[in-house]
Amino acid sequence: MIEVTRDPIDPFALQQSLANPAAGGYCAFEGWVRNENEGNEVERLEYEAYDPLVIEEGEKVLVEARERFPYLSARCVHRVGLLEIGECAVWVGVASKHRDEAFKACRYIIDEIKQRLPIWKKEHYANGDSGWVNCERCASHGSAAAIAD
Amino acid sequence: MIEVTRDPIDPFALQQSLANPAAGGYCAFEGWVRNENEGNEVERLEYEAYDPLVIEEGEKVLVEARERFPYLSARCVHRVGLLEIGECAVWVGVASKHRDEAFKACRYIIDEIKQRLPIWKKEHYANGDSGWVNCERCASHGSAAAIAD
Amino acid sequence: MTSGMKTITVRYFAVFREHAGVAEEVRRTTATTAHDVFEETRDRHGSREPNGHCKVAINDHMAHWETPVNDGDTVLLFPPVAGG
Amino acid sequence: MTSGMKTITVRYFAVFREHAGVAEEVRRTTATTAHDVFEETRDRHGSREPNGHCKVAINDHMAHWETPVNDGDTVLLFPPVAGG
Repeated sequence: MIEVTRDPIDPFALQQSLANPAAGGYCAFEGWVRNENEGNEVERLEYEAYDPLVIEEGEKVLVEARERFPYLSARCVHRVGLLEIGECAVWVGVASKHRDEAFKACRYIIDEIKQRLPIWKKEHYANGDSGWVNCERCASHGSAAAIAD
Repeated sequence: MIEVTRDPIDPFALQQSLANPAAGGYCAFEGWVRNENEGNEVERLEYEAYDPLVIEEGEKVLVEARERFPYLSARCVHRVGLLEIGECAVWVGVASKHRDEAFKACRYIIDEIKQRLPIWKKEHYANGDSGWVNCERCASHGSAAAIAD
Repeated sequence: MTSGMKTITVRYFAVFREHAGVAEEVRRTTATTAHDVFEETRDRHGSREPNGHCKVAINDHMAHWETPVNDGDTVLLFPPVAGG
Repeated sequence: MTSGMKTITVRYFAVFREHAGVAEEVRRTTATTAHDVFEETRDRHGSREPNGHCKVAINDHMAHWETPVNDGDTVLLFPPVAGG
């Protein structure tokens, strides 16, 4: 299951929803808003998503991950709106019988999400500028933002 | 930091202790007690550790992981005593600037912990038998337990 | 002749929307593919790049730049994504 | 001759302790290496295997099977580990 939310992500509740008596391994990834990118001091991030296609494409990603690395349960939540430093922007959790599938499926999911889902990130810098990440040549906007983690 | 505890592990509190404004990626692994191993129905697990060497060797593992995959902060807790199905036996959390180091350091830490730290696991089966995992030829004990995840 | 003339809706996202100043617009067009729409709206989305790093969807499904555009379609123009 | 005769403490863990029936014991021995101690205590720890999958520590530091054993040492015999 993949979701888009405007509210803070609660990793603890999400993790509990993956509980499974047959699961021996659990891997989670969280993307946190960090205070620096490509040499620019970041004050906050703004995420925008096109929800219908985040869901459609995200569900494909979860299915692909299960085909490659059979897991028992997996879930992903991406937050949108304005986020402060330290906040969780994306959460991925995978429970599986053994740890190898949990690690690999979790990694696959976050990698694909970052490449494929219609989600955009605008960095707001300490100097007052802002810039859409990965879009330095997309349109004539101010700042030299580059590929973030 | 690595710890051994007899109390339930609290992933949420542990995760919060790794918060860092420079961290953009966080990866966690948990080993959960699962209800089956090598075809045997497991009712609970019993972990034993030799704490002084778990700490000494565990700290080495954390240092090695940081040398290989520079992270910002990492922590590991292993529980000992009797654990029920679904409980968390081991928790590893890593925060790093980018996600690659978080995933790889987390995986390195759990892999090494499982291979090197003086921790033993006894499975208690539904049929009343019990067996030390990985020790089927160590001594003349009852059950055919084998390598777990 | 109205052959090939169609009415489509174009939606702009993120930096494209900011540059266009609108989130969506209805256009009369002779575009035959999504790529044609991207080129035709270059002054709107403002991309200085070819469409390589951008993505396109038609009627809420991911599409390719060669996907045909039909009368009544909604074409979604996505700048390079940066989730996570 | 008491040459080479030393007093050591041997500690057994997990399945080794269960088999030995004691967690530790003081032994008089002529063992020169940790390996010698493992062999000499085979009836105690009960391992049917060579020491390959087992580990040994001396005085609370991980050791090798070839590590020398000195008078007064505490030798910790660890069956195959299974953390996590």
